[in-house]
Amino acid sequence: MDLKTKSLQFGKEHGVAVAIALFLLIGIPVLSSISPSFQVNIWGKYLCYAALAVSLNWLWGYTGLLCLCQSLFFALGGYMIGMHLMLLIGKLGAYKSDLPDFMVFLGYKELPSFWQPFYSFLFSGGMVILLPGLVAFIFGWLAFRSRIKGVYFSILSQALTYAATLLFFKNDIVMGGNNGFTDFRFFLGMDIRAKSTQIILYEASAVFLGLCIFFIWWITRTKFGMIQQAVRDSENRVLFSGYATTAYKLFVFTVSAIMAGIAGAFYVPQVGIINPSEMATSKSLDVVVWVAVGGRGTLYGPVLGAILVNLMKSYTTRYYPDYWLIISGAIFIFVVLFMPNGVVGLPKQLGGMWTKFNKMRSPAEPLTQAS
Amino acid sequence: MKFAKLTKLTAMLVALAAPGLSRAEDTVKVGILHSLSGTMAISETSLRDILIFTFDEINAKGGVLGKKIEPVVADGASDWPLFAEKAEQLLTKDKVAVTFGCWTSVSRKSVLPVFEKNKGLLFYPVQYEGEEMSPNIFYTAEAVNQQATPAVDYLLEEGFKKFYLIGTDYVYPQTTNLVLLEYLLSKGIPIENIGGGFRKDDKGEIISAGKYTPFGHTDFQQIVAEIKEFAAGGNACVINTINGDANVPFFKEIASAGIKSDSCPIVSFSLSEDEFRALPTKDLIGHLGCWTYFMSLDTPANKKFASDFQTWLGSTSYPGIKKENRVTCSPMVLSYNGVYLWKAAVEKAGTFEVEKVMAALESGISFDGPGGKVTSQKNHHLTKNVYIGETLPTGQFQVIKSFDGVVGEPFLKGTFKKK
Amino acid sequence: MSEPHGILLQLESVTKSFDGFKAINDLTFYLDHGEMRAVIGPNGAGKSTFMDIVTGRTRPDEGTVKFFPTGDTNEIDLTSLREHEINRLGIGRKFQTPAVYENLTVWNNLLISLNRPRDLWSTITYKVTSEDRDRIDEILKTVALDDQRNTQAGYLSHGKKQWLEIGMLLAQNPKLLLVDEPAAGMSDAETERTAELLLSLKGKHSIVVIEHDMEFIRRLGQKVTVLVQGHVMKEGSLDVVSEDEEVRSVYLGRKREKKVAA
Amino acid sequence: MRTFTNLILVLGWSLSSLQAFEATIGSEILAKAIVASGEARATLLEEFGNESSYGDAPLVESWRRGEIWIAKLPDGSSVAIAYNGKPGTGMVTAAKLGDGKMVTFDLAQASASNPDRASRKLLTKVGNVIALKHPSDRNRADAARQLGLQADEEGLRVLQELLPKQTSPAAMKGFQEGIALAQLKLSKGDEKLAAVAKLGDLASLTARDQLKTLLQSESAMKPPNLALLAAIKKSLAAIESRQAIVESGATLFRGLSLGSVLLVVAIGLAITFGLMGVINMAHGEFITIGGYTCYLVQTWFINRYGSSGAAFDNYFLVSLPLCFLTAALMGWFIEWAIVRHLYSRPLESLLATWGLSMILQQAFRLKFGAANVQVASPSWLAGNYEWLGITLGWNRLFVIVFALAILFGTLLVMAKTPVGLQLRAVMQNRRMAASLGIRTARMNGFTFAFGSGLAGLGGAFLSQLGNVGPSMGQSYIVDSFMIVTVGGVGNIIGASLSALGIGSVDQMLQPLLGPVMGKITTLLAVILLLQWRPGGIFPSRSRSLEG
Repeated sequence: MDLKTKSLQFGKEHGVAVAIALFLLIGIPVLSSISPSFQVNIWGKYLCYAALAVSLNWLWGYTGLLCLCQSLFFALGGYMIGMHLMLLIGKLGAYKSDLPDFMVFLGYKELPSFWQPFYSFLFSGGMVILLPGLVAFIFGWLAFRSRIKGVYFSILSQALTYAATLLFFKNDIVMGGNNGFTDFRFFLGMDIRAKSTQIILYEASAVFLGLCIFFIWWITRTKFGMIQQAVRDSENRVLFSGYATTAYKLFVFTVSAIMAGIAGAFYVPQVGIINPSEMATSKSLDVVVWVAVGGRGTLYGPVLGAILVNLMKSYTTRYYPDYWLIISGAIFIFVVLFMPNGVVGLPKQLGGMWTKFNKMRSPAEPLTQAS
Repeated sequence: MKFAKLTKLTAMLVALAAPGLSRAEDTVKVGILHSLSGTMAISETSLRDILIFTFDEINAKGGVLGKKIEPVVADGASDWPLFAEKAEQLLTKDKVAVTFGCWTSVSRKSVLPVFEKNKGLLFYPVQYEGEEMSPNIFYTAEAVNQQATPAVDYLLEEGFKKFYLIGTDYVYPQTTNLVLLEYLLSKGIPIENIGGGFRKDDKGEIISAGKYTPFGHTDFQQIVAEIKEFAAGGNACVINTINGDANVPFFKEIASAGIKSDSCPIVSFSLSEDEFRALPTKDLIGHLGCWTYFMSLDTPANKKFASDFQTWLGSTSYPGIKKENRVTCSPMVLSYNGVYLWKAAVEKAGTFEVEKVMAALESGISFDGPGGKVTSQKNHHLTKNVYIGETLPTGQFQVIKSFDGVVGEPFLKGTFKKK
Repeated sequence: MSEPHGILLQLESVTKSFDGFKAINDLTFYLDHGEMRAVIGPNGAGKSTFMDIVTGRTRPDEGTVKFFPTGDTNEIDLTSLREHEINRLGIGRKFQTPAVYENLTVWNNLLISLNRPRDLWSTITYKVTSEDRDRIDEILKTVALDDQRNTQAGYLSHGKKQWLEIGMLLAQNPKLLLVDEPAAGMSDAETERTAELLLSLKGKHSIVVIEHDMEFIRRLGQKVTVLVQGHVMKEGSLDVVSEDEEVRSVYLGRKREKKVAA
Repeated sequence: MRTFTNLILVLGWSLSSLQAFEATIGSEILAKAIVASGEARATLLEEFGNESSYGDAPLVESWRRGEIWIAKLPDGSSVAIAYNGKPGTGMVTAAKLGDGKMVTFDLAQASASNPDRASRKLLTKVGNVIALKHPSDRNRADAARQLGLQADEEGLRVLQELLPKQTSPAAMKGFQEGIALAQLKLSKGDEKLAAVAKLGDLASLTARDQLKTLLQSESAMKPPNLALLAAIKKSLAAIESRQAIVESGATLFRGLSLGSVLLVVAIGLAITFGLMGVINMAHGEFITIGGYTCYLVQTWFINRYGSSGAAFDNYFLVSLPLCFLTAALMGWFIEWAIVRHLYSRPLESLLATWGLSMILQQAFRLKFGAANVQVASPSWLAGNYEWLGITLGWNRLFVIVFALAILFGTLLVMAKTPVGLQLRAVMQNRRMAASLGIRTARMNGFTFAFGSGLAGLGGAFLSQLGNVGPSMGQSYIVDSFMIVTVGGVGNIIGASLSALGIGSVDQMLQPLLGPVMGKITTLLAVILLLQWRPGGIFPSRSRSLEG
């Protein structure tokens, strides 16, 4: 009878999770070293998406804030590390210039001053945390302060994402415009295209994902975590219990943005490109869909959802290119209508249906016997 | 029990991640990497169609080096990281001999490292900004000097003195206008006769020109009013690098503002016959286009190509191919040319090995395509004919000038100096 | 510890209008330390708006709202404070529709409501103490939810949710309790139990109860304030008030008719 | 069987595709020119220029539009025919252009003729001379300006000859401008000075470039003609200041027009989202349904009546109710199948409708192809009206008028009809309405269908302004939600004011910041506005706790 009453016990659920985690941590790299055609970076991409989904789930599933700018934070983190990677290309670009290629053909003679510090990995890494955090803090402060919530918060965050996408498409801001950043060569002194580097990046993403899950597991067990859920259930009640809900929401929003930003920073070196379409509003909606499919408000649901949906996308775009939008659209509708707890909640849901079915069947049995 | 579950799960994941595909001996796998869904499907689907058509045509004649082409189609889904993922799959899993694909520059930029890393070969068919030359990509596309500069030459010849530059805000229009700014200045056009606005660097020096709109822009009232004012004194023309969908509202606004091609022609670089199908063509008679192929070209090669394609459309059972109202356009023909150039290069090299095929291409191979003769160059671009056409009410172009054998030159910026 | 005396809550000449409609019109209201007061009035009389103003949910256009938690000398202007700050001063509010955290257990509902440091950091580092445990147990007994301490609040019956909410208020240990229609939707037995519950709190807390149910008001047997069109029409015991012709015509009369019609 | 088809074809011809033109001297020469080519055609066109009258203008226009065909007769000669139908086969009898003799030929042997650029250039000049006698003041004035720009002695003489015959101020102004423009180039000394001053007085935008060039060349002269320089500067200043006034007026109109477009696309959402609380991410696809319905109706009309003419022009009016109905039916179905399960979970309706949006987009792609389809404007929506120098497109004016009509129509339905009353009751309190005997399920379906139908109507209008394609609705989805939110959810008048406001702000910012930054600034401004008024401009109030 304490804080842990509702928390997850280390039971079956965690057992399966640990097994999957071990597979992801060890199995995938082993597979990739056995089979030369195995793409470890694709799995790295899935894990980054999973971390992104986890961050949104914390916000939406546990706190009830459906944010449609998670992809913005993800991309911002990616852009910050991307700037560093661009500078590391050095003279290997098409123009053999110290400047990134896109600056050369846009007519820049020297590196703009705001690019200078990105030669430092530490600075770039710091910006990965700082920029998404700052954007989230300012936007969140404005929105929560004036009590914008629910649907309005979603729509407003969508507008923010849209505005940011338009901004990053502009070449004038010297962030690569539509082409974004590509053709990375090195990362922390390693050849970014080498398999060994990819495995290291993959492992790092896996560890980061694990940390995210652990963090959420831990914080939902604290009183803070309960207040968070209380905000979701009845925000005014929390407010009238003396908690400054604005601060709580702002904290969750900012930390979740930072989490998404870091996920983006792991993502970019693995997929090799970051451009504004990565932050488009439709990408944000995709994240929401992953969480819903996996099971929102659950610890592992978002991870499962992100991986399943993206595996499905990889698969269907290959074999049913004309139909994958229809297939995935239908799955989302099905999940929303019939699987409110997502894939993770499926066993329980099926169990419940089985019981119901049995209950319905049992009184009927004597009848059939009689006939 | 638990272990069994785990192995099952592992097996499932592996099966999903690495669908094993068997390879038959008498075929050669060739990749097609285009967006068949998402926003870019609008343009790229027809390239998939033409490629399948070309493969069928070649297979009917015995294939390449005695092997039938087996297409492996991957959908990039207008998602750039997905393009890289698909490229990697094509190269490492399917082990395709060559890939034909990409439309947008960003998709090409996304797959470029993948092709370089895996030593693959990509044929890129769509007009682009240049400023790139990867050892693993062959650009059948129009370079800026195979579209923009010939068009401007024509307009100068026709006596136009004012140029309004407008485009979508991305790298192709930006670079094209950058080059055109230099080019126009070098031809003695005063800077105040170039419309659309300028971008300056920190020191106030002009580094680029043009008016830019977001992707999918829908409201061109303001811009068209500006053009109308710009053109009020006569002798003005518009150079349009607006991309895709946004051309429709632009031209509808142009039509409703009463800007006629007689007084102020618009020359477009991203509008082919394919896109013209969505435009109010009757109001746009006489505006100009510049490509290395027009469907209306009156040559035996083109007539045969067009009729073969229509016949094939009627008979093909390939899923998802639209059969009615099809047209052919430059990116389609450049894809078609690419396949034949690759075939010739393979036959010359006697092998499918990428390095040797590339060497054969670099040595200069010619093909008489629907748009005239094309020859591969050492710099991975093509020498080809450039045509300037004016639009007819039918949505076709009527060729009014042609430049034969224009050498593709990807690096143009900084090459034009004011006299 | 000597209990402070005198005025606890003071509203003077308060006016609030929405789009021209005066929900509260020149309202003046005093409540003493330890006093229990029932507020009645027809629909739209401004009862809920009155509570909104006291709890900071709505800011008045005119007038003063003051709170004297320790005695007459130390006055606090409530109009400049936000909801959670007002709550921390010791003003708890129960809403018309029960607002409990449906996905948390009864026990956790109370735990969150306990009067403990409410800043971010404290909630993250918070550990349950035996003192808190005892306090919660005590409240569980008071609101008769001892058996359901591990039930998710969403599964409670309507009446029990009301009690849980009252329990949550008690957990805050407020000086002033604002209770909005506590008996709404309750069975007779539940209503009776609720009245007893409120009466048992009298003296420890100052209480304002809004209620439509006259039986309930009668059972409470406290001073009654009649609110009509955002203005206090009459104050006094229920008997005195219900004798008043004016009150009868605008309020009780109509109420009767409605009951008959229903 | 074969003859039967041919018969129908001939009927089709005689019904719709053949046009008659006045047989004039001009038309006879032009008919010859069309059939000829190269030098011969150029000579004939010159001759046409001398002999033609205003009555030949429609014929010239038809040729420009590719509606004149060249047919090969069985005897091997070629004749010009006016025809705007499709290519085909079969023997056809038609009147020859020029002398009007009936000729019979095989349709397979006929093809559309188009003037080449050289011919068009000649025709433009001819056209301008012809247009000096056009019945419309505006066309005459435009032609006069164009002739003035081309500036030769001959043109100047014609203009001066015709000036006294002009009665309307607009035409007079055009002719004066034309004359002054020609004099600016042709004359010297005091006459030139007078022309400069005259152009300043007329605030002639057409002359701005000429004056600027003149200013440059005159400044370089040694010694400079100071009086002329001063006059040029004064005239240029006058032109600029007039242009500034015109521009601000035009910006207002453009704001109004963009606002109307936004209102037309958002008003459906104001009902489904604003009143019903359904976050319908597939709203854009209902717009698309409207667009495609319009396209289908147009295709049907083209097949039946040809691609121009009075009958064809009616297609848009016919398609309007159909667009509404198709989208409404679809909306009804979607409400029944998906939305009604999600009334208590608004955020999840977002997800389900997002899935629906994906499905619909791909379905459009599979049905109509990935490319945009062509929807032509009926002739009464083409072109523009000029008022005090501001160009008002007919299609834009029409959208403004129709936006108002839709707005008032909707308000009327909501306020005055029993259905509207029930609808509002259901939206305010579902359970109460149900207990009063209103069939809430049916009302929900009706409301959603109504909102969807309005979105379909929006699609019909967008087809006149922009593209019709699988993702046409997507461009408006963010804007639509912003408009409804800013206006205050549940408030239709609020939504229309916010559409108007957002449209105007966007148009005002565009000249200053460019289209991209203008749009970004508008979005950020909206976000900040909602800080100040979280419930929108006209918030709706709720008494429940979590309202």
